[in-house]
Amino acid sequence: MLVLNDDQVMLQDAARGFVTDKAPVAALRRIRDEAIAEGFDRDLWSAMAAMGWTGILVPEDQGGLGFGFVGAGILCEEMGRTLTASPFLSTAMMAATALSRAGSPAQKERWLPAIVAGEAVIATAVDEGRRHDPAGTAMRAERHGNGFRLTGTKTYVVDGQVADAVLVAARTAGSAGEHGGISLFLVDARARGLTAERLATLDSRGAAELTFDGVAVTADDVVGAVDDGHGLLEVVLGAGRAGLAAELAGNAQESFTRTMAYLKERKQFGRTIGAFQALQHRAAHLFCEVEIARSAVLAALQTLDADPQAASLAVSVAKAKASSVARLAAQEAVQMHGGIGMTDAIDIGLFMKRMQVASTLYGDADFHADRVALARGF
Amino acid sequence: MLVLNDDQVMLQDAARGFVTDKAPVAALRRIRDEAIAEGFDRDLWSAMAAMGWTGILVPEDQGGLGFGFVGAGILCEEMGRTLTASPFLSTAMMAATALSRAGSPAQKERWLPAIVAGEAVIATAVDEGRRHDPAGTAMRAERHGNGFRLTGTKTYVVDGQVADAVLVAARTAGSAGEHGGISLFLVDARARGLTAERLATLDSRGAAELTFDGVAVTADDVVGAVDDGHGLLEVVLGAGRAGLAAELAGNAQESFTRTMAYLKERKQFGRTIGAFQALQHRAAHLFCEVEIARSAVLAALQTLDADPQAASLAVSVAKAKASSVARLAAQEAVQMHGGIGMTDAIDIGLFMKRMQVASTLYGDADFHADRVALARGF
Amino acid sequence: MDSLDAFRRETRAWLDANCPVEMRTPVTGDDDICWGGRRWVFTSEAQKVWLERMAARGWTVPGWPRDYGGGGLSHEEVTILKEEMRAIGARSPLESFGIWMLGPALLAFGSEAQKKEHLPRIARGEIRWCQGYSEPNAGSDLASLQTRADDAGDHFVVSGSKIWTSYADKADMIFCLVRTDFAAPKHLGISFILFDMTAPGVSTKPILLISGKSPFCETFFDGVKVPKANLVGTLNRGWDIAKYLLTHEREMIGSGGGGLLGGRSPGQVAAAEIGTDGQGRLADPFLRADVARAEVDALAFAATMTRYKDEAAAVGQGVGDKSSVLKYYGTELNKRRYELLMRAAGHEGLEWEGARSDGGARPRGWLRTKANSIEGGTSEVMLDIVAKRLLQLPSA
Amino acid sequence: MDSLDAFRRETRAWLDANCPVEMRTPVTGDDDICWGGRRWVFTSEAQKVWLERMAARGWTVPGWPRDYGGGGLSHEEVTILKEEMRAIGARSPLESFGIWMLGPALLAFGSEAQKKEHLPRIARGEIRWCQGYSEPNAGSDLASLQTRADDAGDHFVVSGSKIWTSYADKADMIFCLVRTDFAAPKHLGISFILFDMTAPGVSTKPILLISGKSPFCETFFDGVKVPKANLVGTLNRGWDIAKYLLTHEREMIGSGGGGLLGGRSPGQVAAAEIGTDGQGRLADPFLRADVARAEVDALAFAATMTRYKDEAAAVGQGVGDKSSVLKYYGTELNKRRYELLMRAAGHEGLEWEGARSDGGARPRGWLRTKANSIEGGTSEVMLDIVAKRLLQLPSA
Repeated sequence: MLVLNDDQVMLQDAARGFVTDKAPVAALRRIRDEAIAEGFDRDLWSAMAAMGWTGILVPEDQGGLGFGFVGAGILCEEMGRTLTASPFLSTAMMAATALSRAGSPAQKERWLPAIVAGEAVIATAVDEGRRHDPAGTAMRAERHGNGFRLTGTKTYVVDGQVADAVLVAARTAGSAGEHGGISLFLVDARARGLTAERLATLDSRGAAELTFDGVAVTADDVVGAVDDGHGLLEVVLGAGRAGLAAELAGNAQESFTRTMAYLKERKQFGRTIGAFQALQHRAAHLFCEVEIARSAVLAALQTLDADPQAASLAVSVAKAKASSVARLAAQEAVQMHGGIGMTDAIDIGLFMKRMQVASTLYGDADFHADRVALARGF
Repeated sequence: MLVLNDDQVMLQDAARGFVTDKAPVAALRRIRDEAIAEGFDRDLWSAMAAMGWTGILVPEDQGGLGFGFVGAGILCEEMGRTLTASPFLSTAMMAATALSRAGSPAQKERWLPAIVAGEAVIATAVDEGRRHDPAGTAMRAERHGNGFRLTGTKTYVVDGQVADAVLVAARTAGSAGEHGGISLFLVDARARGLTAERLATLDSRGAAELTFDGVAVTADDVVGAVDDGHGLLEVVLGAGRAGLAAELAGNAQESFTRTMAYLKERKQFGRTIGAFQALQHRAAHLFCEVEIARSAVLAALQTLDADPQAASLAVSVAKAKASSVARLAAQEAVQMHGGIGMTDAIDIGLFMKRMQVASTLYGDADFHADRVALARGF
Repeated sequence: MDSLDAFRRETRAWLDANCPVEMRTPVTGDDDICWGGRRWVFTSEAQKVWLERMAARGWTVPGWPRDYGGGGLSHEEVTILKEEMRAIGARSPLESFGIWMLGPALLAFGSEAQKKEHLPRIARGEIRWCQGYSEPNAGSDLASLQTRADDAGDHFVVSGSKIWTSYADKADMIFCLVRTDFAAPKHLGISFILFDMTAPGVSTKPILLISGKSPFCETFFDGVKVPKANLVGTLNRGWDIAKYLLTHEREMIGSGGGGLLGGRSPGQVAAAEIGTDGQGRLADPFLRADVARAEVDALAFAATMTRYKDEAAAVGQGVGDKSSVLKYYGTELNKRRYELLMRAAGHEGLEWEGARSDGGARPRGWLRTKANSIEGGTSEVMLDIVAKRLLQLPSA
Repeated sequence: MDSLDAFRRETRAWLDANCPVEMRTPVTGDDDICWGGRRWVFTSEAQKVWLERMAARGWTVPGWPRDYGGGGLSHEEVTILKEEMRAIGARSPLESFGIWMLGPALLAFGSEAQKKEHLPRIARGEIRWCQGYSEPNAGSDLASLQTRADDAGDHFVVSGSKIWTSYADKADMIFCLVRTDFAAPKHLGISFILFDMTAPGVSTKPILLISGKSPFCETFFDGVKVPKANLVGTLNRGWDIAKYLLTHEREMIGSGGGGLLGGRSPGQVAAAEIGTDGQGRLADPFLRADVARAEVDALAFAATMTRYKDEAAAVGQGVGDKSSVLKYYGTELNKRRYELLMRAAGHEGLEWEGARSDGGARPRGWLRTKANSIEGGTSEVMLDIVAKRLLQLPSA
């Protein structure tokens, strides 16, 4: 059934209440205006942990809620509505997925309780250039004694400026472009030779460029199997992509809702502008697109819950569609607001800025449309 | 100056009067309903010859008008407005360009007066598959004594079902995909081994698939230089593409004009439907697109007159843009006409059918956008 | 769940035993569809047998009550039946406007006598119905219709004309919107009546479409006598039935667009026709960009149809005004699909007749889709409904 | 033609001798533009020298009459001057709303005294003007403006506020639309006046845009005294001047969009940044399909600007209502251009500050373009004008 069940509806209601109350858009403005380098509010993150959100993907026997991807996506969607800044995606979705599914007992013990408690932030470092390209991983992990030395640079690492540990993809074999030969390592952020340069970003949340200069790791730091990390990486990225798709659906819905409110309020030429049929038809078309994006997102989350390794197509459909629709929603929101829409006085511009970041991360609409085509035989 | 000069305006006025009077859309319906296999009316073609149209690109010293490509394009545009069926494009534009520029004295003497007199139809045979691809010419012209033997099949040859002679591209060297090694031959349509299968087409004008089974030609039948025909072929195709672009601009303008008339006449919900703002904005957008296509077409025609070998970019811009805009105009025409628009009772469907043929021939919008990108460095 | 599993097993066994092998091959054209009716000529013995066997179980209309010729199956059982039929490639035994449109209307608004009279004959394929809605001067503005039914004691006298009547020339009976009160506001003087197409005064004329097909007719009524017993629902309140059916029709057309997309997508067709490169990518990069995006939209739209139906089923209602979303998006997607197929076809898409182009199937299909966003309510009307009813935007 | 050839030779020689080498490098940002005005601080000696030399010949406004500080050049001569400046990469010596907007308005509607007073000072860059048009409650519906100018004998008293006043905080004077008759229909009670931004009662407040820039201000008038001599044209007929200037502005903005596209196109930028394959094709097929189509549209649009200007010149008129076509299409193209540039940039387009992203130039430029289809008349207003005036479609 492609609908939320009762538990999921309750979670959604609770989440909407929480973000409306604790993390309205004004909270993001504060992070921006006060130039908070971490890119989020630690107290808010603790409050999320208290709600159990940090453990939503951590199995119950490991101290989490085990609520699954539909639940996690519901939270992302609600956070998308208020532009809530937090390490939820990096830590509670991607790192929790990696560790709970492929972490060693020691890794689980060390990190999962800390994630659930809201005490650890773990970033995932994949890309090395301007485009998302996991198979293009070129960073070397050279064998050195019983361990490896990591050397290379990772661009646009979400929460990399504040992470306690970094899940990093590096090449133990093969060369850029090949799926085989990639391994994942969990590296302490304080490791010698690892430096983070904070990037000031469009969405005020920041990110980091991480430079690994011969960072020493041991075999115990490998997550999953050596040389065979691509499949796990895809599952972790699947979690990230689905989370971003859900966030983008929330972003699109909220900028659409605000635009509809404006259309019903603003008067020009002696009429409420929402009565102009040209705007009505554009609004109606956009509504249809938003509806369709929402369906794709829910289908992807359900498919991830059923089998993350078989969810690649559904996740790419969702990320491609949500990215395109959120873009259209932001464009129409600015244009239909007119003059005020191009100013910082209202929040529409903030939705557009975050849309750009979320639609670009872990593959833009083109990247995922290409994957959809390949999966469908062309 | 990107405007018509006085002579060109006079030609346009005369052409509009001629096609309105002698070749309204009803004339095409007659060709269709009476299943006239030639695809055009011989009397109309004679009348065009009497007007001098057949010789519009033939130099004055060879009995033509020497009016140039802008003039020829004006005629195509006006014929596009009434869906006039004639061999103008194949014969008066493409073959006349080939022969007047690269024909031997004997070829000129044999064919140019016949073209001007409206007594010869000459088709150009290029493509061999479902896509336009001149460089992909694979048909072999094997040397045989002092001449060649042509073997292969040419698809969708415009006026091939009625031609007196065929200008055919074949390979005397190299292989499919290479620009070098293509030669052009002028072959008598009655040559032994040449058979034409008539294709019933969407636009009721027909075309032919030509099969060459060891057709013998001599060195005297070569047009231009052996092995080096690609440049000439591009000029001939440039004439055809610009003619089609001009026709498509006429097609788009006419279906737009008819749609605007319908919007001002048809009433629904107690109002003239042209008063609905959603339709107004779509009509206004379409008007802008039509205006822009017209500019591109005129620029291409002027560039061809200045230097046909340097006109490739301008011609591709015009063909790409006119193809896309005529498609949008046809789609909007059917939709805005509503129920009646989907019937054969009015002419809008005929404009759509011819649009599909003209936009596909000698490269669709994709083909030409690719060329534009390459010419602009990407 | 046990009883559903049992139902599935029984259904599978019955279908296996009773569906003729000829009825397990794909439908390739209109000729393979069984429409039924007094004048129906079965195209094969298998088509006849298959209809009779399915009708005997009520499975031509599996969700209708058994009393009216239906199968009396639950929503879940109907789904299972469809799944099992799809699993063996079984064709639908019967299609008709009676099944799609009139049946649901009679179930909701008809008298007991009307249900008993008409529904079983629809279920058995004995009577073929057509739908008299649009008029030449009432296209999108359906409620302004002018066909009149004047009170003549025990019967009405119907005069006027309808347009876009699907298969009127092949139908036995018509369900028809007529004006019974010219003084009332336009929505309040309309009635919903049934009558025989063989009645004196009825004539039809096919409409030639740009695709070369004639699925629609103009239909003329010149003093046609209709017994008053053939009025469905309340006099002058036929608009309620019309609205109910319009919503139902939109949902169906929207889903139909998806159904058409249920076969091969434009990208898959193009890959088969043009080929792929060494990595499996369609060997035409510009076309590939567009078919890939169309595939994303088609898959997301398919998820939306599922979601809407699941949401409606969860609360036991129809899709309602959201049918406009499906109608709009589904038909626009289908037009886009054929535009892409035409691009893939190139020169081959320009042939209009002849065996190798299958009678010009590609361009005729392309032109036929242009009507999708007009018939059953234009895209513009759908967007108006979304704007006004779902988004509550103000009237001009 | 001989005299034009001579003019070209002389112009080339003069430019070569007089344009400082520093003024022959490309403008890379706002800081490189000379806006003039009482408070202007030249960014270099070369900028000052170049303005003085050009102003001395009247070539800051080459087409204006010599009597008012212009160059008195013909249309053809102005074109030659621009071509020769472009040939050596010479920067414009002066940009201003005085040159673009007020000058043409005064030439068409001003008194001789007003022309003598204001035009030479615009030409020499001595006075910087701003434009007081839009108001908070009169955006697209400009004619409903409420800023009042009350008659107080020899002067008006102006009260109200304006919004979207470009560079109001840097301007010396303002040309302003005010309501002088509240009883008349809204288009017939508007007047066009000039006043000093240093007058008591004038204040400004910059508006922060989503791009992080503040090119616009809110501007407040609290009992500002304006001498009646500063009324341009006829009292209560200011809307004629406004319409004239709006058309002029649209043509300019539309062409400006093209001008911005005159540099490297998105496809060329992407090829430089991402690279091409062995055959010269951009190494990202999906992006390439879209930048290729944008290139087609940009080149066809450039041809349209040329055609419209040539057509207008041929009959000695302005582009008129067709300026709406240019404004609409040009600004939509420019938005599309930046969307493509953002796609090409990927992660690098997400950086908002710092040296390596040139202070976030790409995303800030992208966000700035979102205002293009709003400022100077929204795309919706442009489409309304095309529909009503060029297509003669009926009013609702």
